[in-house]
Amino acid sequence: MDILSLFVVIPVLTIIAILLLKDTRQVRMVSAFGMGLQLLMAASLVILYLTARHAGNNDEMLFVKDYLWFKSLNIHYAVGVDGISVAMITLTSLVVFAGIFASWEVEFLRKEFFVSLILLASGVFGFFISIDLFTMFLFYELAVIPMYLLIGIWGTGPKEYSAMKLTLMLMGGSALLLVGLLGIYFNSSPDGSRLTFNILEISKVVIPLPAQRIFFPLTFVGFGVLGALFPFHTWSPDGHASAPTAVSMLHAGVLMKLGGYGAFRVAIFLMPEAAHELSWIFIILTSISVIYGAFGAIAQKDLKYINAYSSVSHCGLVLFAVLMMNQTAMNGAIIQMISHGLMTALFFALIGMLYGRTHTRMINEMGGLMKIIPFLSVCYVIAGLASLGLPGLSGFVAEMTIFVGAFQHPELFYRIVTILAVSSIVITAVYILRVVAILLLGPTTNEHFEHLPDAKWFEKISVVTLIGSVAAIGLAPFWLSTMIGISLHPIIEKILALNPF
Amino acid sequence: MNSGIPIQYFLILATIMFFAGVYGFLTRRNLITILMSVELILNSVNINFLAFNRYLYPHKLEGMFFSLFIIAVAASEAAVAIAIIINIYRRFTTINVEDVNELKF
Amino acid sequence: MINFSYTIWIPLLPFLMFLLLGLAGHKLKPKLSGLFGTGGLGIITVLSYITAFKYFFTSEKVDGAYQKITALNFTWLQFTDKLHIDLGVLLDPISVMMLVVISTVSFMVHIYSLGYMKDEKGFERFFAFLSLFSFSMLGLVLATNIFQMYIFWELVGVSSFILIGFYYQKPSAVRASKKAFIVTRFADLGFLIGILILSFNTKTFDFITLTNPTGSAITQGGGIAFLGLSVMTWSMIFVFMGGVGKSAMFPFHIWLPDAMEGPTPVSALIHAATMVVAGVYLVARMFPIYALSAPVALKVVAYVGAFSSLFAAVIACTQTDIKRVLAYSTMSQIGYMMLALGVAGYGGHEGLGYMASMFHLFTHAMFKALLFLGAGAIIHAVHSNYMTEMGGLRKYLPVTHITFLIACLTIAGIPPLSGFFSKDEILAAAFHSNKILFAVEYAVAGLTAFYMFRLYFSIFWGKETQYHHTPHEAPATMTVPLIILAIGCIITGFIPFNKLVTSDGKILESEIEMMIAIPSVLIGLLGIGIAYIMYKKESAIPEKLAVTFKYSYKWVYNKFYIDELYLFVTKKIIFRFISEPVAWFDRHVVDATMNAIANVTQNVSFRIRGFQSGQLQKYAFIFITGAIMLAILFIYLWK
Amino acid sequence: MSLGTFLIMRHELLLIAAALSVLIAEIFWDPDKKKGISLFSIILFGVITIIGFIPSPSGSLFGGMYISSGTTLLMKNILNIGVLLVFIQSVTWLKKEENSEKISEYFLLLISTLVGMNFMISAGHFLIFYIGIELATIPIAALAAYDRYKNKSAEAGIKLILSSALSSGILLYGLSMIYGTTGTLYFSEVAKLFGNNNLQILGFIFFFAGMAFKISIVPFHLWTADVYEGSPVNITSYLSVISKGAAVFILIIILFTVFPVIIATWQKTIYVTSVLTMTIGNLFAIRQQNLKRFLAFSSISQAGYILLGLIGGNQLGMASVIYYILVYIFSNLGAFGVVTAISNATGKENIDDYNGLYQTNPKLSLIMTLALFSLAGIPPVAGFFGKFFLFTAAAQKGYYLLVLIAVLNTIISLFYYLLVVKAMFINKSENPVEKFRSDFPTRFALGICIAGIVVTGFASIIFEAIRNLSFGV
Repeated sequence: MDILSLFVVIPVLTIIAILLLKDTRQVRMVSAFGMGLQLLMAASLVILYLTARHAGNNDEMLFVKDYLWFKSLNIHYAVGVDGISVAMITLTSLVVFAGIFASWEVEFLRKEFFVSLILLASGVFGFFISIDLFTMFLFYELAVIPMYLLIGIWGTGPKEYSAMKLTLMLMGGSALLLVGLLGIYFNSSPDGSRLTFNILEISKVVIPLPAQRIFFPLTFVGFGVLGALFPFHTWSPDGHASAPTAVSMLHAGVLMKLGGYGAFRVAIFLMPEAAHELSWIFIILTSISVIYGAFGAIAQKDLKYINAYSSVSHCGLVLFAVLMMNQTAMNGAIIQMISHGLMTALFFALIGMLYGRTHTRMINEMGGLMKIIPFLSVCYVIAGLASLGLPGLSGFVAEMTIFVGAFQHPELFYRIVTILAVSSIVITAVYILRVVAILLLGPTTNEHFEHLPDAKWFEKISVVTLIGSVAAIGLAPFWLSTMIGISLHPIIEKILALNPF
Repeated sequence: MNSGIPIQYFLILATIMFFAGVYGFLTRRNLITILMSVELILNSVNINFLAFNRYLYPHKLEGMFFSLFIIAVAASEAAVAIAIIINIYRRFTTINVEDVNELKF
Repeated sequence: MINFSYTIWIPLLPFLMFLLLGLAGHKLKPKLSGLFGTGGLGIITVLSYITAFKYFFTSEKVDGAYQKITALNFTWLQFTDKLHIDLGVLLDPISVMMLVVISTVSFMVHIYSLGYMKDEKGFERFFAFLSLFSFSMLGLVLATNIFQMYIFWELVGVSSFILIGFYYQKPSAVRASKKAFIVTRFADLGFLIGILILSFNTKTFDFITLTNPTGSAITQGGGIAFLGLSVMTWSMIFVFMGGVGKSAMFPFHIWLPDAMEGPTPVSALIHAATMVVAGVYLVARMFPIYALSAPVALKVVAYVGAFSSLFAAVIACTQTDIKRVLAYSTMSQIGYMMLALGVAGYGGHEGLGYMASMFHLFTHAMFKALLFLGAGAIIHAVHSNYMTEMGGLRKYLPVTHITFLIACLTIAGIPPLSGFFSKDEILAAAFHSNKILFAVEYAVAGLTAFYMFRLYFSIFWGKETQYHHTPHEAPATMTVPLIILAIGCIITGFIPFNKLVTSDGKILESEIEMMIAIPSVLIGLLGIGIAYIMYKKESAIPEKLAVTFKYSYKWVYNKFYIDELYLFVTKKIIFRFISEPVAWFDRHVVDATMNAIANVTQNVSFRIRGFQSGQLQKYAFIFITGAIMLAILFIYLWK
Repeated sequence: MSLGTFLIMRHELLLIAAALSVLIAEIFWDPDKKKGISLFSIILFGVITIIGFIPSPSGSLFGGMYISSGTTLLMKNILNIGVLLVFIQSVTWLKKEENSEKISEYFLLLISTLVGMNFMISAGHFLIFYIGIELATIPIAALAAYDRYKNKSAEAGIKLILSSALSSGILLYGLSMIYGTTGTLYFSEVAKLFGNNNLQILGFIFFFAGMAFKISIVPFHLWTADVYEGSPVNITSYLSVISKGAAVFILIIILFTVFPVIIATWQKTIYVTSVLTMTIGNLFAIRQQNLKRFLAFSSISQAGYILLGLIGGNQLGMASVIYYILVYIFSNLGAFGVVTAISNATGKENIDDYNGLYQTNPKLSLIMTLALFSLAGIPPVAGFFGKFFLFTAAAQKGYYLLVLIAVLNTIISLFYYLLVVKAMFINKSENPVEKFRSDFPTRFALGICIAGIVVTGFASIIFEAIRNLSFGV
């Protein structure tokens, strides 16, 4: 049993343990324990990874394990990680850990809730560790499906509608993706040798350009749907609005990152020529979603909608940066994924906690909460500052890396678009401050809120975990960015080698 | 050994029978009649087989045997069909095909 | 080479203080945490003075020029092999000078606040934020590269946001803080874009490399022209936009008056002495580039500065809220500094304006802090911001009265007070380069004297007002800083700036030019005289004037309706005509299409149900036709 | 030729023996313990199923009219497993009073249809094929009308028998064309002599129509829904799984071995019909309320996906089709098993009746969910792998557009499968299906189905074994 597979095994074991439990009161303890273990695993993985790198191990992927699965199709269960996936795994375990505590008070069908939550998590982990397109796709769909039940059963508002919409749209994405993957597979060896699903092997060959022209858009859009690429983002506001807290956290925090990660790891990495050729189309789309999402957020009244639109904007930035296809921008994209993951998870956690107290998410029905629940309010302010890119918090690092990187693009068009994207930071500031001002500051409007309790211990755990990581990245970004940078290097090498620009 | 009638005549007859059968199947309202038109179709097939066998491939008897089997099977088919039709009559007190449409959409 | 590495503690100490007070503050006794903050600042003040002394008097010069010393530097975030954000400490004349200014004023304000904020709730929070601000400001001035500057620039912005909104339950305060943050944020967008363009051209963030007059950045940094101006010019204009925002120059000045909603010590520290001059500091920091490879941008600086100073001075004459008057005077004084930079050139006697601007920055910090703290003391005493509700306070608040008077004289430029010297240098510089600007500044000098003494007289003299409880002098914690700063106002004028802080670090020979100095003093006195006539005693003149120039007065009183304009743009244009339509579009077009697909499918499935009619013969018919269709298709059409 | 060579047709012989022994048992069984017969026949059939896996000589009999190879054995075994499951599931239903008289008929007829299917699969000559196909159809019609006192059942019977008669008439007409143009009915020789002239293509199309009727491919599918709804649940599951599976098997064999010459034509045919099939099937399934009807349409769309495996004419395609049928047997029988259990216990067959099922019967609803996910092709259950391989097979020959259409269709199907899941988990209901504990056979059968659904996917060895036995054009 290799270390990476443990990331899938531990959740599965946790699920089994939960199912075997008789009384539902222990369920959350067990899940907390399991996911805590997972968090430790992630930490140790980071350490192992860095030590291995320091030991001078310069392979593209580390801890590679490869089991032949379907011989005739050359499908493997192949796992391996580089700095990027290590970072994503850490992110995931953090968010899941926080999510468990954020949903501490789920009463209805508690067992099932945690089972589906952890099932989702295991799908995500599997996605990040696998380097075989088949297994990747398998885990991808595995992660998407529990979402339906999680939103449909434990959600609020028009939950059936949102859940169905979300599931179908994401599945639509994966439909395009499937065709794209098959296309890659059957072009994976132009010299007629053995076809393969293994990313590393495919990356060594050059997929014929005509094929790339067809399959790059399919793959990119397929992942893009999950990455909230305009105009395929509309599942996100409804989905987030209806989803229960932990699910929003996981979904915005981690699941949407699958899109960015895949778009980068599969679409661009394997088909760089087409990516370079067609990037302008998607650059336009992504920069639309950056600006558009931000403006959309200004006009919203529901906290979750605001956050959903801001997620659209931030994730748009991820895809935007990925398409710039240079070291710095991509580095920024990855950092942005992580920072946005933590940030938005934090946001949704706090929104959930506020909702749990005030039973409304409409900003104009709340006010002056700072005086009543200082802890949560201060955390909300911090989250907001992180999201509008305050130095010392993760958002700043990510965005600056993206902007500087994107602005290094040799073509004027890309630089101008970058300036457009940069302007989003002001719009972000506007809607964040709007919320903070209306929600937390000012006199207390509603006398019913006078005696709301502040955060409980489990809520504090959940929130502090996230804030801690956000601040850690913000204060000391160098280790993260170097860890990613090293792993990015071969990828960039390949891309640049193929399109010298 | 050619009996003067050219093969085309048989084939034309068979075709006519076939389409007559189809027509009957589509237009007749009585289940029994529909069954009969199925028989018509099958018999047209028999004629085809026999004619082909007799004129084109006289040295083998596949066609002949095939048509024998068709006749046999058609008989059993008819038996089951009629049994069911009787049951239909018990249930619906009619054997008009149009009235037998509880299952739809 | 002296070891300056200890300077890292200058910014670091307040940060630790902030963490301490921010995380554990509510556990400590308020008093204690106040003392903590103040003590920390005290140490920093000492350190800064030591640094200043060592730098100016013991660090060796290279052919008579002060060197830029990078005390320490480490890579914080690597972008590309050339571009990386470093955090470090850069010592050169202006940064060291700023150290002195910031630590002094900040220290004073801390002491002052101990008294002023005594029975406010959130006392420790206040000191935590003050420490945060000090940290950011010190980090800003010590920045070794433009990106570090940007980082602390943002931090300064946010701490000012927090401090303006300190009374977070007061809607006006909240609004003001929001406004301040968003306006400056918008300006910073320009700054960031400027940085991007600059770094794209020069492939470096580092100040020393950038501002090296013989370095590549300046010599062949011009880059290709874009819309008639060189890329370098564009970038510098964008960078200046950031400065305009922070320093509340026209047209981004609107946040400053509202910022007075914050506690008065905050106004003194942030919105008078230190943060608002960050823009000036920025331009001074990049000065070689402005002067040598983006002269057009420098002109922009000059004109913006001149216009703002006039504009603000005019408005200041009509305001009645004393803090707002001071705010506008701040704006106009900073306009002076900008102008001075704008008319300066690099090196030699050209650099007079540069020196003058820095000099004025220094003196201004002192007297403006003094003014604000004095105003604080007054407000503390009468619990009102409006001079219409004051008068004859001189007998109640003797100390405040004297110090305030000194400050007013200083700003009016009356010798031998420090304001006279710095302002005189500025006028001289303007005179030598651009007569129009010189004339403008001349007028402004008069106006300044006028509105300051309008303030002074109507507070301390004027009508005898009845106070429902008699005002009393502030406690020592508040008066002592006043006195210290007053002394500062008197002596700082004699600091030989021309030897210490110059554009190229070399000594600049300059002496007071009588034929500029004397008229400026005269016009100052003139302004004072008018104010004396109008406000010394209760008189009807002001009302008369207000009535005669009704419209223009109204126009000026409402600050030329700039705020309303902004409000219109943001509320109406952005909100009503962009974001709401976007939201609508998202719901009713993009999302609707997605739903439409689903509905169409449903609809079709309902319409085709007829095929499943339950009629055996219909089925058979479809069967036969299907077969025949296929046959036709594959025999004739698509073989 | 010694008697030993008859072992080649071991499956058929055993089945015939079984049928006869059931008949004899019926005669000599104690009339008041008729229920025992079902146990007897299930055990008997179980034994046969197990024997089926014993490797047996492959070869041909009757001068090539009967051919047996590894592939055919595999197919027969798969069918055996399916039939066994159906038998076990039907025990509860057969216990009912009104059926007690007809238990042995039920087994007798089903076994004889299975014999017919086996003969079809092993046919080397169109005569055997024809006899097999009729033997496999006519008894089903009798069984569809099994519930003598239900109008729907009778209607299902008549619809099935008449339309199948018509279809076999068309099929035979096609055959006669083929015979007329080639002069032989041996698969091997037809394959040699087959040209590309219009008469032959006409013959082929008619033949294909006849087969399409059995697999219920659009536009030859209209009987399906009505018959499925009308006939008893177990017969429906038998129809939807076994008959369909057998028909697919024989179609793929004939296409690959008899008509390789006109591959271009039948690829186009399949292209058109598969697109039609999955789309129409899905569109109809969306609106269904009655679960049997619902599953009928879903099985139509499934047939559409299956065609994707055939279209390539490649070995991978054949393998994926057989594999998918295996998975499909487990998944569909799982779903039908739940439907059977619930309709036996409560007589409820509508989706609305399932509201809040999870509250009362969590196990059943979980099984249903897994089965539906498997049908929809959601990992980690086997259906995902099955679909993936089908699509891979089609993509291998470059039918990317077709694959895209197919996957988009799977989204529609996911939608209506989720409707059922929604009913069970999310919807609230005043009077949900009350809690009940189904008897051993049902639970046993469902257990096997779930095991199949879960294991078949992960255990790559199954797919590899199938692939080694399959072949391409």
